[in-house]
Amino acid sequence: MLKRRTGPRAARPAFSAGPDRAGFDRRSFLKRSGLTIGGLSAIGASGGLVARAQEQDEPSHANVPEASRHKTICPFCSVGCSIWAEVRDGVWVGQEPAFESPINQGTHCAKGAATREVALGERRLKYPLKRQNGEWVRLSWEQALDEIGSELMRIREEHGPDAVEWLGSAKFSNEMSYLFRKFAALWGTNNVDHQARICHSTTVAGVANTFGYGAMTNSFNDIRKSKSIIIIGGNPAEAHPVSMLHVLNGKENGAKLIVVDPRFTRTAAHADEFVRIRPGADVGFMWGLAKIIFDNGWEDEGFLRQRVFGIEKIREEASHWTEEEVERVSGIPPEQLHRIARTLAENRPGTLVWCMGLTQSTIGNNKTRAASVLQLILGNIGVSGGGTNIFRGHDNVQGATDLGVSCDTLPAYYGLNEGAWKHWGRVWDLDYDWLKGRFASKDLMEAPGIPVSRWMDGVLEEGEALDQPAPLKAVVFWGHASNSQTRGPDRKAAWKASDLIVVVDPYPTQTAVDADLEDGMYLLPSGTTLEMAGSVTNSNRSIQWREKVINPVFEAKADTEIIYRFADRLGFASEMFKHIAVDDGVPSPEDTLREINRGTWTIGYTGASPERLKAHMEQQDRFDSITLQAKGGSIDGDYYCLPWPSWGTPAQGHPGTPLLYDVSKPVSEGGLPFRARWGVEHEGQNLLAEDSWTKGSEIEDGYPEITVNMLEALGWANELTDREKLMIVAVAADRFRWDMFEMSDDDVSGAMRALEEAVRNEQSGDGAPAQVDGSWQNSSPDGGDRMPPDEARSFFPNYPDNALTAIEAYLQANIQNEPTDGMSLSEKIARVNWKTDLSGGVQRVAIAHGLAPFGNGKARAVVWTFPDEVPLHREPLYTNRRDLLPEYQTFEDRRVWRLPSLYRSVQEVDHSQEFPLALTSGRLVEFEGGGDETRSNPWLAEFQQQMFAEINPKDAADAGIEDGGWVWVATPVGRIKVSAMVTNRVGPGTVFVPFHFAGMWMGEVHYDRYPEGAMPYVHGEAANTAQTYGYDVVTQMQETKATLCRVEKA
Amino acid sequence: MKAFVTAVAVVGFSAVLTYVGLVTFDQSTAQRYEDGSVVLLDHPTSWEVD
Amino acid sequence: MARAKFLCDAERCIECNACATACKNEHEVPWGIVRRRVVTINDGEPDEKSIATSCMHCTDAPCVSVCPVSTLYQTDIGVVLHDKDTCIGCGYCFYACPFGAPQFPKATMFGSRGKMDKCTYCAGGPEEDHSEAEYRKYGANRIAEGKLPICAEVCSTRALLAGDGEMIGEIYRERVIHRGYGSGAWGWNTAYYPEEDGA
Amino acid sequence: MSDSAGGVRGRDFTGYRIAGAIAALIFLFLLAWQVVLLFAADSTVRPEVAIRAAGDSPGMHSGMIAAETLAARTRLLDERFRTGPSPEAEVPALAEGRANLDSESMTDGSAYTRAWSVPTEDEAAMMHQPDRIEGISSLPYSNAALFERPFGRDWRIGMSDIITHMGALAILGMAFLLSAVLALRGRVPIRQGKSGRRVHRFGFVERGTHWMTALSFLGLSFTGIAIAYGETLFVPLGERAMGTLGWWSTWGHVLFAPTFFLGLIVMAVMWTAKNLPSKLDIQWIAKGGGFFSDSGDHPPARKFNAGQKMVFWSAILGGLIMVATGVTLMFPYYWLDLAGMSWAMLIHAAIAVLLIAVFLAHIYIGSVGMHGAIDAMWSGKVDRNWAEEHHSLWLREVDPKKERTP
Repeated sequence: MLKRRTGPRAARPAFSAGPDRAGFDRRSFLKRSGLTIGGLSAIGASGGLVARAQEQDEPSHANVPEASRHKTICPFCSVGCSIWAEVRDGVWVGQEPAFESPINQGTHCAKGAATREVALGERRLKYPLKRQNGEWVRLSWEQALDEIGSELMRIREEHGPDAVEWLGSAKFSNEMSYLFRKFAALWGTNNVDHQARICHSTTVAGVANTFGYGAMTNSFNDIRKSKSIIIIGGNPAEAHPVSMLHVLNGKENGAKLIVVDPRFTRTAAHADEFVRIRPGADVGFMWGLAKIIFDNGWEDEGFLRQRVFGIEKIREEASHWTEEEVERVSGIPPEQLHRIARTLAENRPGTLVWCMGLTQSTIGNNKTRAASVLQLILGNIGVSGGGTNIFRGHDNVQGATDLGVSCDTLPAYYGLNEGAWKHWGRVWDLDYDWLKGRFASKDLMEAPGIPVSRWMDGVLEEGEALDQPAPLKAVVFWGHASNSQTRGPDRKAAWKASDLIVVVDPYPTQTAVDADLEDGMYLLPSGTTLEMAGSVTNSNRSIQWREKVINPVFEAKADTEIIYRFADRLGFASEMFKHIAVDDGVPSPEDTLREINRGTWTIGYTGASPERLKAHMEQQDRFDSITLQAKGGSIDGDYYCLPWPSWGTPAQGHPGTPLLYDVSKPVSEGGLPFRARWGVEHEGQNLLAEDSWTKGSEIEDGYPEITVNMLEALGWANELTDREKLMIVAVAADRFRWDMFEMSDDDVSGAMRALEEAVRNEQSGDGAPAQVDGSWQNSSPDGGDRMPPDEARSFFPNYPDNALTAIEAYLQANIQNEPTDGMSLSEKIARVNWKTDLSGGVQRVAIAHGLAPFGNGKARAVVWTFPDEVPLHREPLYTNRRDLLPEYQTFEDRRVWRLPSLYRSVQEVDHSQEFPLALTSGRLVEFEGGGDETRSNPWLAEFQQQMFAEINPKDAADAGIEDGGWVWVATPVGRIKVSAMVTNRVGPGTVFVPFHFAGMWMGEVHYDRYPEGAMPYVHGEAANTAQTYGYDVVTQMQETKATLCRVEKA
Repeated sequence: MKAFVTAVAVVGFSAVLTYVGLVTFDQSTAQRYEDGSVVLLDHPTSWEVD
Repeated sequence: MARAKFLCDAERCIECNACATACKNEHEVPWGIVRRRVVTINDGEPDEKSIATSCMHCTDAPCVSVCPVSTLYQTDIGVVLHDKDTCIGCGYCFYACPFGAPQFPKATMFGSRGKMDKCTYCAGGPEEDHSEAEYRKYGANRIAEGKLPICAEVCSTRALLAGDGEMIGEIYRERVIHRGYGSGAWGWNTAYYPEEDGA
Repeated sequence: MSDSAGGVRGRDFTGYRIAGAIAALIFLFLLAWQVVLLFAADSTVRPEVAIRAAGDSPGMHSGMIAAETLAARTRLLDERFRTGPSPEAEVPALAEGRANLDSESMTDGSAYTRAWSVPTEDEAAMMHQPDRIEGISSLPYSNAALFERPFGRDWRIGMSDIITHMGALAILGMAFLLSAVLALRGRVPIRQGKSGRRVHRFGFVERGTHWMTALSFLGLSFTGIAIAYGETLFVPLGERAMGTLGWWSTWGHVLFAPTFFLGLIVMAVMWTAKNLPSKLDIQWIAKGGGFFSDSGDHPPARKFNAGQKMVFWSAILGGLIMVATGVTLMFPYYWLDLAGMSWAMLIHAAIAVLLIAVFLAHIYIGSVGMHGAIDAMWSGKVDRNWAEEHHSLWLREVDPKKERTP
């Protein structure tokens, strides 16, 4: 037999002639070595690489040029996997697993594993383009910014700032998110929003109104400690594959895994129990479980008594949901329902995971609240292994939500009212009146804008129907694929009616091909997330620092640079970047994060300084993979990347909060009670915790959120440092000066004297601090409480003295009440609280005494400010179960924010004869969101080459459809032509479509409209072209999981 | 003799023709599965060494 | 004696295709060639299982045995490699492979299949380690750096294991004992223990 | 060759019979070698290359085997997963992926294969019975949904252990037999010597078709043998030669196919009627075609005797099977799946070696083996005496007047 050539031998010439040379594709190797990417500058360098390889006479391993290594964060989903990127000569040449990351431990899904392609970017948008007479024309950046800027200014002049919709992105870093919201504010509109609106806005609203914060309570890793795991309307195996590392480990540790879905998903294949539910029937299912739990006395009574408000109303609602009724509404057999209830009751702590199967619904907020309440009933909140683990969507959708890329709140959920604007005005070092002057009116400044799900209505509605001076004239899609929004034909009409469409994205997106405008559309190439540094918040609230891997390729520019240039062109860059260094057009991410640290007291981004985050990333290997706590090093005791809230200033060193609402730990070590968010009393019932407090709390019972008055009453006010006092007084007196952040200790006393002087001279300050809160979480004016302080002692009979002192002090200077004119300075100081104190002193002192800055309240099982106080089941607008309508019909038509929102009038029309099948949608593991980025990645695109619809064999047989054949999926809105996948994954009567495709429009080929060289590899119909009307009554989340359709052979 | 020479010519000609045909109608694996909704890489595979 | 193997824990595999795309990334595998892929059996049924598959680097490898021109060869850790300079595209390995691993860049004509390509266990080929020629023909050589195949290193749920057969077998067995279920080592009998056929 | 060179057997004793004897000895040796290989050689695949740690690997002392490095990395997959990164689970230096491993040649790898093929008890418990397993895959490629087909191993036995060896035996055996016959018995003579008068036997089209098919067949055979036995044949020429020649062989194998197929069709049309079996064939076969008889008592035959008919039908039937299977293999998956193609390949290879053996005999008898035979296809005219001896009935048909020649 042949003896193989063995020992190492001299390298062959790099580009030798000969038979093996012939088919060598230069490009792919050069691509790797950088010639085609880095442009001319790289040629010398990588030419050197080739030369080195040739010069090697002696075989040696040294001919591998040293690559620099950068740790970055995967740009796709919210699990937040770390990636090692190896960069040689400015080109990303290798991707290595980061075993030391406590979250992914080196693992990836298809997308993460194919991340490097982003940097090669063959199908990237390569330079600015505009649509001119129906053709794409190349522009320079200067020209593009100039033309867009002029057009925006014209629209502003003619129609006001609210005629522009700024759609941001969950792909933004925290810094970019923050800058984007600030940019919209300085432009003068609240018409700013991002994908969270259409992925988890109902979660944020529902959960925040139940527990206090709208975020995943525990961590991915913590699921390993669960005894039961129930996933409702989620498919982590495809949407968050790396989370399955932890979920499956939990299962292997003995947890029972239950998957509730209309579709037998890849996740369901691993479940102990798969529950096939009728799309949209989740609330009934959960109340059915609750009823069985109550009937058998399996609820956690102690927990409900101590820490939950309003459970009686839930009991009452649940009592209607007999097993028969649950089966009638959801199709789940009684035995199975009973088995699940028993499993959940007997296997505690259990975690509940949900995703868009729950959220994307007209009653999304009801569903998320019902799920939260179910966990409360079981006592699963605030314990390791329990929690409501809501897997967010994009890599930084949590951070972008937290930092307010949202039409109804400012960064950190401060809301939109005057107090909130003043707070951020102080942080931004901008005068409130100047800010106000940017807006069309104070009313519009404080009114939520048009959400992303409704932008087309913002363009198309007019006059009476619209609560702003003019309809939208310009829409900016910044990292936002329009095929993620429903109602294709309406979107198309809206594009036509717009004066200006701007797409800022690394890829052209569906907007470029389906908007078919002759003029007035611009495509600007932005860098990907891997081409800029910054922090990103993953789903379990860990704020990871993402290093820049490479410079933006081609003519792309980093998002932060583009926004700086826009601000510059529109004339407010100096205001916007007052305290942020800008280096050659790129704002410093560290400076931006420091500014964020200075204002985000509500949710505790304040402790997450760039320095701390970078230290965490460098010492990833010190974090325990289950508790996420560091052992040793400079970060000893910290939790991985400071899961928010990380209270106080960075100097305070709060370790972050790995589990929300966990009272077994002191607040200083990451413990928390429920947030006392809604005052102390509602309808005569106590809203504060009873007989429950975090470990080490000096008040051994419930207490309201912390104010200066409380610290004063408890005798702790003198623990505030001079600087803290100065800043508190300055905030109270509306005399805050930005330099107080950086003032030396010596200057503090002088400044304090000057401040006192100034206040004395002008006794009546005009503004008022205080009353700030996010609108999703907003307690309406009739909420909160107006209890006179002297009634506190009788209302809270069993509370210890210091608790009563605190409650009385809180009620005295009640921040829930509107401030009045002529309030004295000391009253104003008394009302400064943990959210408005820019020094962090209030938080620091409270935590020093074991108190949570946001108080110690009860979770709310009912939300009296929402349309449905108790979460109710209501049928989707398009339902084929007309028999359920009398009992479970939807809301009356109403106005939500600036637009009419239809419910009853849509549901009244019966489509069930014409469209008998239920249509639901979801994700594929290879693609993300609108899919432009991933469909342009050949490594991913190859694995899903066709848009398809999953159809049950029975329905397929009825319609004469064969596996693999073309079918029309028609809805009342439109129809899409897709390939049929006949499978038992979906039950009879249900059709499933993935939503990542674009490039076809109702059977028409549109992909030839992509700009040259920027066409994704794979095309198909966008599912949302045919998705129907329907918006959540609280957050305007679109309905995509339960509508009607018909399938027919194409 | 003439028959043999003719046969040589025919075989040779056919071989050349076949070669040209194969090269002309050559398809990569990827193209084989093209179905319209898939747009293939616009460069050849890096490993075609024939 | 160390014997490199692949083992896919079908109770863990979620068909996320990380293995497949990581392979594409690491070796810049062109469209149409899939060195590793995931097969889902009993799709949509309660006993659905996904299994990642590629060249298993068989013991007494049939492909090596049938190769008429000695293109294929095996190393002392069991990895089956190939030499594209000698491959004639005859397809014998393709018919002999029990796992459908060998691929050809062209699929239409017998005479122009191109050079066979398959999983190298990230061990490159007969060219000099880390040379450009090696990368161009076979992709990266991780084994030479003491690393394991990228597919196993990035597997999202650690379903796919690579390394010494005894070690990964032990890891798998410990898992099965811990969790109490497991569907065994898929493909091992065919790949690694041909003598056991029918036994 | 003078007329007198014909005539009774034995006149050209020395030249042809010595050459035949030498050839017979060579083929006997090759045959023996092949038989020895068949029985002695263990076809088990053995490792040929060892992966060793290079001396300059950080954290490794020279000579440490590569396995330890890989084991350290494997542990990373496991322990990192179970305990997670923490100071208690320090990453071992070996697992950092900065080692340098080299390959070197190995002389005897049989011990490895033996050790590998015995499962431990634990491993045996983990294993499934081999079974064909196919599922679904999102990839549109043929075969992408296949997980396991144990048939591959059977195919390997069929191909490399049976057909390759048996084919070599058949071809070498036939070659040995023919050269032995030549050595022992010399060429088949024209007993009566050449008459000098010739009879028209094959027309231009017939001869052209014959040679076209023959040349194509030779081309296909040589390239086919090169493909199937390339390793043995080309290794002496060097590894690079093996790649290049093998590569051209695969191409050539396709290039000769169209004319082969065309020839088969034309021959079938021209000659099938004359090749239908008849009673005379039984007689002819019974007398062994007169081949082994010195008496000159040739059995009578029409245009084609039974031997030629057998060659004809081998060519037509075997050839058509070759074409059918060959075309199947040229168009993978167009009408057969992997299993079908595997069978096609086996059949293609098996029939190929048989045909080569059969046509060795045909070539022998048509050239060296028999005086005057080559003329039929070369010029188309055969000597009357040759025709009288081998195709007496045919001669009467085409030339009834001159029935007897003095």
